[in-house]
Amino acid sequence: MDGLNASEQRELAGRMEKKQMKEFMTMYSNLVQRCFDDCVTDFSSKSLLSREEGCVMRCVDKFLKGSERLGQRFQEQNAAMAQSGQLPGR
Amino acid sequence: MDGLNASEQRELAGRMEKKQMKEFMTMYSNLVQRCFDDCVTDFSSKSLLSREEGCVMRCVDKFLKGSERLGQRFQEQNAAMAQSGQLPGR
Amino acid sequence: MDGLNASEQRELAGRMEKKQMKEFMTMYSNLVQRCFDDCVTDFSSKSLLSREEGCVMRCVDKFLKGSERLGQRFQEQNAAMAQSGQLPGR
Amino acid sequence: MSFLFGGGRPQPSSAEKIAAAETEIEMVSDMFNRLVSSCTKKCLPPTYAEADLNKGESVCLDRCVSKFFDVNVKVSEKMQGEAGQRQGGAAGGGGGGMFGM
Amino acid sequence: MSFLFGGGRPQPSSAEKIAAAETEIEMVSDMFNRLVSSCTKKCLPPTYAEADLNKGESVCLDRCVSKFFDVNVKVSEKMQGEAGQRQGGAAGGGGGGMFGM
Amino acid sequence: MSFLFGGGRPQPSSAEKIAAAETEIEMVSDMFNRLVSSCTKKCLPPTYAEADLNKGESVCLDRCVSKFFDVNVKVSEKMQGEAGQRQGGAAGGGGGGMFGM
Repeated sequence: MDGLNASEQRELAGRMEKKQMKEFMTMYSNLVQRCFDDCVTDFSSKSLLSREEGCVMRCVDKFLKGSERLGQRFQEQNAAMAQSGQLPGR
Repeated sequence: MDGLNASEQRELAGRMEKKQMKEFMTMYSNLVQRCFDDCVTDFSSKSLLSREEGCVMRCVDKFLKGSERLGQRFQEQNAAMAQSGQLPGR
Repeated sequence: MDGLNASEQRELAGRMEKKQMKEFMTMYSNLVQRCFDDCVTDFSSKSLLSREEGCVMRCVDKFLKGSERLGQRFQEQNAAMAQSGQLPGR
Repeated sequence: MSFLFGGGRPQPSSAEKIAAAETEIEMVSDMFNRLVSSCTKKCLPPTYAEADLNKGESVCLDRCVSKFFDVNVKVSEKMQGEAGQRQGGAAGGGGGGMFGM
Repeated sequence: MSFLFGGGRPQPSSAEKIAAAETEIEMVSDMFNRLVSSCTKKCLPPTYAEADLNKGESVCLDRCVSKFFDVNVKVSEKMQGEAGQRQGGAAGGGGGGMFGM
Repeated sequence: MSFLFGGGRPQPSSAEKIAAAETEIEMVSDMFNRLVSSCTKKCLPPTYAEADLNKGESVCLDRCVSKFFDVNVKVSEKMQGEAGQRQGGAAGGGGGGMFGM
């Protein structure tokens, strides 16, 4: 990305904003589906059981914390790899 | 969507048409893959066995009916949620 | 696709180039995820075990060969179906 | 799903309004696709002994939609709560990491 | 997969023809990706004892493509039949619901 | 993931450079999404007995990222090696088939 001049970077940033919104949406939907799939298994009632609700809340917490941790490690590794030049970049 | 004027709604409708085509394609492909995965498990022959074909036909029927029912409930819930204002919209 | 004139075909080819790049990316990512999921199951160490690495290498080989074979059969079937006119095209 | 687009921005342009409506439709459509995937897996056994939905399957699908919406609401409330908390100062331990990508 | 685009519209414009060709290519490509996913799961055991495809795996892949096409044809015929029936008046019980989203 | 875009083309235009940067960001983002999916499945048991990550889960996630990168590097090296070999003449038995679609 470092080969871009200021105006090109602005153009790219504009496009990225829309993508980030979408990215966030995907993450949100993944979270809903994942916690639903793992926590809701009883269809003898119409509303969430309290144990299902508790499971969903912990699932969201754990998943967000896990994603945050993965994001940190991912960026560290990405940076390390770019620096080491182990794999020739641009 | 209710904040749009007539010309904006036309513009949106145009874009939506393309998306709906794609949406239909995705649904169709999902259906093929789902029924294939669930019904075809024997690879000792090159052509569909009659029991596999029967399974695929019932699978398509059941899946379409299920999707239709889910679509109805989904729209009811969506409408109810929008009305109740339980979750503040725009 | 045969209803297009030369200029339309050029336009289409241009768009396809971008899509092919993306298609390749998706295939590559699928390959990484598939072989990771199937081969890496031990998290008592930070680096790949040699048996995991061996598994990944064979997985990549087998998956590429499998995809190539599937691609050949897919094209043959597609061509046969178009010719037979079993399913009326355009 | 419109509750996800918290309000307050002044006077959006035509293009912005259309884009927002488009995003909302995509979001609802994505949610519906996921609901179909999850609920058919949970309620329709993969043996397909009969072509019609039986009573048990129908009831299961109805309840599945209801519970899926409940989970959606819970997750949305939780995330808005955390976002508010973080803006308010006392940033909780988790969350947020995945959005800064 | 061109059979999915039933004909009859008069004189499409250049842009429309290109868009249709693009959609068709995307559709074929999506189908191929799904076929790869399904057939490798069904035919290649996840242990990867050897790098080469053995005889059994190769034959399984070939038959898998053949059966995948068969299913595709069956599903397509069934849905076209139902669409026709519905247009003709006697709308069958199922189907269609998911397209009106 | 920038190593995937082997260099050598002379003087790309602005639009090309932006498109390339966009593709790179999409690629990294896609990889991260897959990593999240795989590593949370491998390291977080779906019972969610507690809201916090415990020690074992945290360590597992860290190692999972490390191993995921290792696999990525191995696969990339292998595919570049094969591409080189093929260009050099002695086209190996496998590979390549999926890109010609």
